[in-house]
Amino acid sequence: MAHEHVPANPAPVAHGAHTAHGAHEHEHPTAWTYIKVGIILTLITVVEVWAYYIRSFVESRAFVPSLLIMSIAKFIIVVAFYMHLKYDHKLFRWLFTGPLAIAVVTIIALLILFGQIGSNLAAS
Amino acid sequence: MATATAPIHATAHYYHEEPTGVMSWLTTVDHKRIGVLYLYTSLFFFLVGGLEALIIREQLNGPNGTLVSAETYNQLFTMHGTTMIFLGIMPLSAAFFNFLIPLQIGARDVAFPRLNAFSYWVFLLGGIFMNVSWLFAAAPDAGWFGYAPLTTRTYSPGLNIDFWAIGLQILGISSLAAAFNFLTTIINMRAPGMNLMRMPMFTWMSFVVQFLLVLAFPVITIALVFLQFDRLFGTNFYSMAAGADPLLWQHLFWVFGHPEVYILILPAFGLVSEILPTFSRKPLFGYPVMVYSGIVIGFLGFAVWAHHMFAVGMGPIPDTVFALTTMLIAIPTGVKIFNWIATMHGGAVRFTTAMLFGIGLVGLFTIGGISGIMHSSPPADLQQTDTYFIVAHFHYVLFGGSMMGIFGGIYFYFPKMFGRMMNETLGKVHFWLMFIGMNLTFFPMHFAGMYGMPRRIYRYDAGQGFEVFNMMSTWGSRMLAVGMLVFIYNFFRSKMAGPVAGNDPWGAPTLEWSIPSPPPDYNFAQLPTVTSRYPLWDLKAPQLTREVPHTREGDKTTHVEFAGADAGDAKLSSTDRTRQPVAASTGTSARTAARQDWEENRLPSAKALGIPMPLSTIKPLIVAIGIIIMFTGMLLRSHEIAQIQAAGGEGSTMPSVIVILIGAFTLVGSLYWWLLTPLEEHH
Amino acid sequence: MTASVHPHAPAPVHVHYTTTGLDNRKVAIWAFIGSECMLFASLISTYLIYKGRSRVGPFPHDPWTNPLTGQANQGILDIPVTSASTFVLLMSSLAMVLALAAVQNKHLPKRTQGERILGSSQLWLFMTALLGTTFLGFQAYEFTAFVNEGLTIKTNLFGSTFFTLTGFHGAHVTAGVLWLLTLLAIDRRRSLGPADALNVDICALYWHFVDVVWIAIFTLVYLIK
Amino acid sequence: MLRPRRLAMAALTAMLALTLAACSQDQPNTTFDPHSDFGGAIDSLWDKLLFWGTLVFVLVEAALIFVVVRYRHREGRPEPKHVHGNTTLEILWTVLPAVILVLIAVPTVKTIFRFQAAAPANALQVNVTGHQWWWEFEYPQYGFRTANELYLPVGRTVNFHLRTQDVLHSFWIPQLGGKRDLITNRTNYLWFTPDSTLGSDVWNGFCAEYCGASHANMKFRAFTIPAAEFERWAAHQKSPAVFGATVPAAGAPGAAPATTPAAGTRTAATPPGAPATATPAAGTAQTPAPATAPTPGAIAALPVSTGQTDASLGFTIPRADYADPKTPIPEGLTFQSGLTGDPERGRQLYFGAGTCVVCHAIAGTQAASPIGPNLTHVGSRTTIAAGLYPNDFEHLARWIKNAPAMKPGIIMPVFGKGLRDPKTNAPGRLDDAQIADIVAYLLALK
Ligand code: HEA
Ligand code: HEA
Ligand code: HEC
Ligand code: CUA
Ligand SMILES: [Cu+2]
Repeated sequence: MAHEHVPANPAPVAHGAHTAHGAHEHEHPTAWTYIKVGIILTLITVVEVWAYYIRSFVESRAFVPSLLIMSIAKFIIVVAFYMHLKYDHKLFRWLFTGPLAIAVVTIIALLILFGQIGSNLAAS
Repeated sequence: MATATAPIHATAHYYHEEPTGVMSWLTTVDHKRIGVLYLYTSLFFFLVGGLEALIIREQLNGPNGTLVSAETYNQLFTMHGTTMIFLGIMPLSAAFFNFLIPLQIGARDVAFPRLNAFSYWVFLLGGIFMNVSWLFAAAPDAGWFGYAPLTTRTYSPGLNIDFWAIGLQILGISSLAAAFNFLTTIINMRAPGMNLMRMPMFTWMSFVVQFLLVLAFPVITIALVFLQFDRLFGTNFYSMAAGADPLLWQHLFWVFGHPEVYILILPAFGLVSEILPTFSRKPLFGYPVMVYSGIVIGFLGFAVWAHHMFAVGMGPIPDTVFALTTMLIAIPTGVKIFNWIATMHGGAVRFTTAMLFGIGLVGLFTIGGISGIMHSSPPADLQQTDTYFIVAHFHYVLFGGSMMGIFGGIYFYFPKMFGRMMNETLGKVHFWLMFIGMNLTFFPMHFAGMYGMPRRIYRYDAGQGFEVFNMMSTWGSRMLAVGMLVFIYNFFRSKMAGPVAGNDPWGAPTLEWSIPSPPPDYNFAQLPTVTSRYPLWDLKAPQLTREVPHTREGDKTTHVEFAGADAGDAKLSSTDRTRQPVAASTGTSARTAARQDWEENRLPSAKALGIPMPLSTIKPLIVAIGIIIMFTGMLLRSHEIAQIQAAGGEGSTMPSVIVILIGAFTLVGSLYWWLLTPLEEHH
Repeated sequence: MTASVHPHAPAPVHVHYTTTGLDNRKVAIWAFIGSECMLFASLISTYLIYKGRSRVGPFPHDPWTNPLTGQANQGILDIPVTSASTFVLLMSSLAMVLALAAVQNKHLPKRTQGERILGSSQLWLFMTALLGTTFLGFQAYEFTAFVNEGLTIKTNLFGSTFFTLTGFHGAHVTAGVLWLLTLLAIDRRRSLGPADALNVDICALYWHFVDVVWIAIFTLVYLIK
Repeated sequence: MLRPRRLAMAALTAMLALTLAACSQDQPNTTFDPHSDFGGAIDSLWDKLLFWGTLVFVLVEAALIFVVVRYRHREGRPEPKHVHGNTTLEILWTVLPAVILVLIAVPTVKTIFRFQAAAPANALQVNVTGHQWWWEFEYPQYGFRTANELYLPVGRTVNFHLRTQDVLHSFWIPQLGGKRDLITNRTNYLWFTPDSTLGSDVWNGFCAEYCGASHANMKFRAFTIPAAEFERWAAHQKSPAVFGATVPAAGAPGAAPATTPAAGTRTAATPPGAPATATPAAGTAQTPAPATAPTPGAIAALPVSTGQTDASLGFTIPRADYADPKTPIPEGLTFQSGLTGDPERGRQLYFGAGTCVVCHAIAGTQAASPIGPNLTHVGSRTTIAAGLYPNDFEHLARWIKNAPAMKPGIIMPVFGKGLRDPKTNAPGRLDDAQIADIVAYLLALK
């Protein structure tokens, strides 16, 4: 490949360019892993919907947090395995998590400002 | 030059020839030519925006001015602001991104040359789209941040807002496409050894800006989509009757809007960080700190947006939070100011025009920054907001900051772009007219504002104490106009007949100066290998850099190799070179000099060097046209809806649907055509 | 060249040197996905900001009475149907990774029937596109159902924000399906092999991201009351 | 290289001249001479900001000028040494600004919480409603509405409830404090206490949020008057000033609100009519008029003259040059001279052919439309069209004849015969004589 021609170069982003890339070939999970992940995702989804129909649970304060946690779990699993961020070059991890963090913080800030959450904070 | 050693054959196509003719411009994918296109287009729009400003100033020259009607005035300031920001400064910066980034990082082109061309064409057509509104006497008139509900159909039945919203939507596409392109370019196209901590400061600041673009533009895109849906499909996002909240638009807009202002300033900061060291003949002071402060500014930029909304009554806690985050930004920005001053300290400061503009930025931006800090105190801002004090603030940062930096950049890089020097005398005249005119225009606005003059008023009554300040501002703007005319004259005259510039007329330290001016399409005959932040200085003045290698710890050597190590020879290190460029320049002698120069160092063509170059193509332009047709269809639809409402339900929206479909098919079709044709011919 | 023939001669012309050794397109798609985060963040926050602020029904969860017919209705969201479509989209992601794996491992020998099935990139590309289309079918059904129950994009704040948010997502799915079909066509013309893995990978990244967005929407819009 | 120094000098002197010019003239709308607790707090905050800002400015610019002059290139100077940075310095100029910012932040936060706390009880409540492009003022505790002219008792906290009928506006009286936006579908609050040391004074108010075509023409007047006079004014406003009716004596049963201002006691410091302080409206210093009932059906041809207590009203209308609009009448908008008009005929036109009743309320009549400004006491206003024109025969007449020409974008139609409405293109129906009658009637509405 092209970068074989150039010396391992000191650019931070290039660190482990080879290894990470090589890793991409070797450690790559098998089809079976993917199927297992798929099953897990399905299970979580089932639990989510199930929870939705337990009235007592819906009323409880645990409802929203647990739903959020479950969807976050699914989110992470898909990103880590299906989008193989877990195995890929760390540059991509930054390119994704950075913006994601800003996006999440912005959503939360806006919801507070509009009094949708923690309405004791913002006057609206 | 390196190229002197390249295989010389008699046959013409072995020599690099500048392609000519309209077609060559319509189909170019060369980042340098696209950069030049950006430069011309955005300079023109800047003049248009300036012209609008001049009319504004004449109207406000005295009390109860009657030069223009209220409606016209509102269109003028809206278009002035929108034009200056989206069609002036942003594309001016893009001109430098295009021209410089690949040269500074030692690349042969950007990551996606055709996407680059696409960005330009979308920008051009979008700019035209928005200004066509003048011909329909329907220019946007809701202010550059178009607060809802004024922009809804209820209060703005005309096409004005559609031109604005759709126009911004189009420009957004251009900015985003360009941002992905430059982001990839900077991450992935750096020459061997050009690690992040060796990147020239302009590239660094551009890098931050690309992130800001990528993260800020989606937000305004959505805000504008809501607005268009409201106007075209009767949704309720800003429909007060349905219980909508006007603050939704304000928050979405400013979540974009504040990062946007750093999108406007950081490239200028970058340019100045190139100019000051070069003309102080001293490395940038605290390079790493300059990098980090730039990054911090970028991040903080996403946490301060509501400081534009202190008067809407968000409540004490939000006010406090946003006040504090806003104040924080003073720290990284201050660090930059101080490091610039420290860069000149102990240097040998040469007052070239570029340098004057650089120094001007440091002096003037500080004023704007300080008034910014004054806004950041919410209770105090309740007296300042929506007055001319704000207008003063943002002109000091935008004109005194961004424009000063960009003008400096133009004088600095003109030789690299066009191979000729700009006239220094005219340049200095231009600078002093700008500097004094700028202060004369905008400093009095501080007083006007604190003495109670609201902004966006097309007239003010006599006896309110506003006369003096407005009169001064108007005189200042006239001075700026003269300065601009001097600049325009100097620009074109120098381009025709300026003295020929060598590779490196200023004795600058970075890669772009190691290659001919203007560079050949392939930029570098050989990809350079970089081992230092200031490769040319290491090369040309090793005696200076011996004790202090221009590298981070850990980098062993300051020795640098790059294509044509001998590029630019003795000229480069000669100090007086910068003060009176090349030959005495009367047009003819310069032209002959040019011809000789051309004869002497003919550059080999990319073919001769076996460098694959992207094929020029018209497809990006066609895709852009497809997009414009589509959006024009939407404009038409809005018109039809207005008609139907007027006619009480009579009429059809068929024509617009057809236009939109035509546009969509053009778009998708040409996109496939584009993507399925390879970038380069196979060898 | 006299100037300096150093070890790092420019890479052979047909290969493109990149600093990180990564492909430009892959860097770009990740940057694009980052940008999309902000796009959907804006849409989602708007939905949540306007949640419970509609002046007239229908509402997502709370019961409402139709002013015209005067009949009382339940919250309009249809959880069972949406759960099904959510599951479909998840499975499409699974099919997508299998398609990618198949392309990457084209060269490996296929011994068992199972390996042959798993190894058929065409099958999995097709499955992905099919499941994606099924999801769109569900969405079309949902939308028409809502319109019949009196919820259009004009009805109230809920209608505007709901249709716009899910509509934007649907548009992304549609684009993804077109992309997949294009790859499928190429695969049929000249079988995609490890050399093309990157093209499939990029499409896959986009597809999974669209799925991930739906995971968020499903919880925030449908499940949380 | 002397040039920059010389020119910089020139620039500096120019700025100096400007500063002088700025300070020399008296500023009717200045924010630096506040007359309320709110304005005062902001002003002292501003002083701190200005101090630190100036300090930073001077230091930075001085350093900048020093280095460029001291280290400018000269022949024979050795090439500069290459230094790359200095950690100590970096830390220094990171910390110093931080310190300054803390010194700014602390008083800032204090002030934020102080003026966003709930308004004190017994505050005078005024409901402000913004319209394109005029202001509606309702005094719920007294139960009446007026337009474009706001009366406030000195020394008593006033709590504004800010709403808007249409687009966003912003309520601002520079001399009395900061502004607050009027936001659709929301209610905003703003409260302050006009200094009890004030006498009868008038202040300019502005709309500070861009709101469309006539944003520039959306002004208003705020009159601060002694508490006792305010009560009389309120009583007068409450009474229907229907043409020909009598105005009840101030303080008559029901006129004063149930909640007689406890804050009123604070005005004891300044008995009604105490000399006005520190304002150009010097003419306002005279003894208050006795609260006698005005003569029935009193009709003055013109509103009160500057600074005079109008016997027929029983309270002072402060006047000042800066508060008298000088907006020129658009050319070509002529009116037949010599007409005086008959109020009675005017009244009939108002409710009849004139169709004014469609949009303008007049308390005590069947005219109750909320579309346009309430005209109950229009005769006793000093300005019309949201502080744009003086309220006199000449301007009223032309206003009625062709209001859209006098104020761009407004919905009040053209009435002058032979003219057409720019929006609807409907022809005007009233000739100058009829208009004169209507004007006479309006001016009679005191
Ligand atoms: C180039 C664009 C640009 C830049 C860089 C800035 C920079 C800043 N801006 Fe400005 N701003 C605008 C463009 C910009 N702004 C525009 C266009 C508007 C108006 C929009 C509209 O309404 O139309 C606006 C409006 C605006 C407002 C809203 C005012 C209002 O409408 O009520 C505020 C409020 O906080 C603000 C604050 C700041 C601050 C704190 C900075 C800081 O980044 C400044 C930091 C810099 C310094 C402070 C100087 C250098 C520092 C030192 C020398 C260190 C020591 C200094 C101290 C300790 C003070 N700006
Ligand atoms: C990059 C940003 C930028 C720049 C450079 C400028 C430059 C100038 N601006 Fe500003 N301005 C804004 C951004 C900018 N502006 C914004 C964002 C607003 C807010 C808008 C809003 O409220 O919505 C604003 C608003 C604004 C106002 C307030 C309007 C109002 O609130 O009512 C004023 C008033 O004086 C003004 C004046 C000027 C002047 C005199 C210049 C001068 O510096 C201009 C100098 C340039 C020239 C003088 C050009 C010379 C032209 C020729 C020589 C003719 C050439 C002929 C052709 C070929 C076309 N601007
Ligand atoms: C279609 C509605 C409409 C009609 C009919 C109308 N007006 Fe008006 N009028 C307005 C509006 C709206 C304003 C506020 C304009 C502004 O200042 O922005 C106004 C303002 C005024 C003012 C100034 C009030 C003030 O204190 O600023 C006067 C006086 C006035 N109208 C008189 C009349 C008379 C007399 C007639 C009939 C001959 C009339 N109007 C008919 C809508 C109307
Ligand atoms: Cu109301 Cu501006
Ligand atoms: Cu800002």
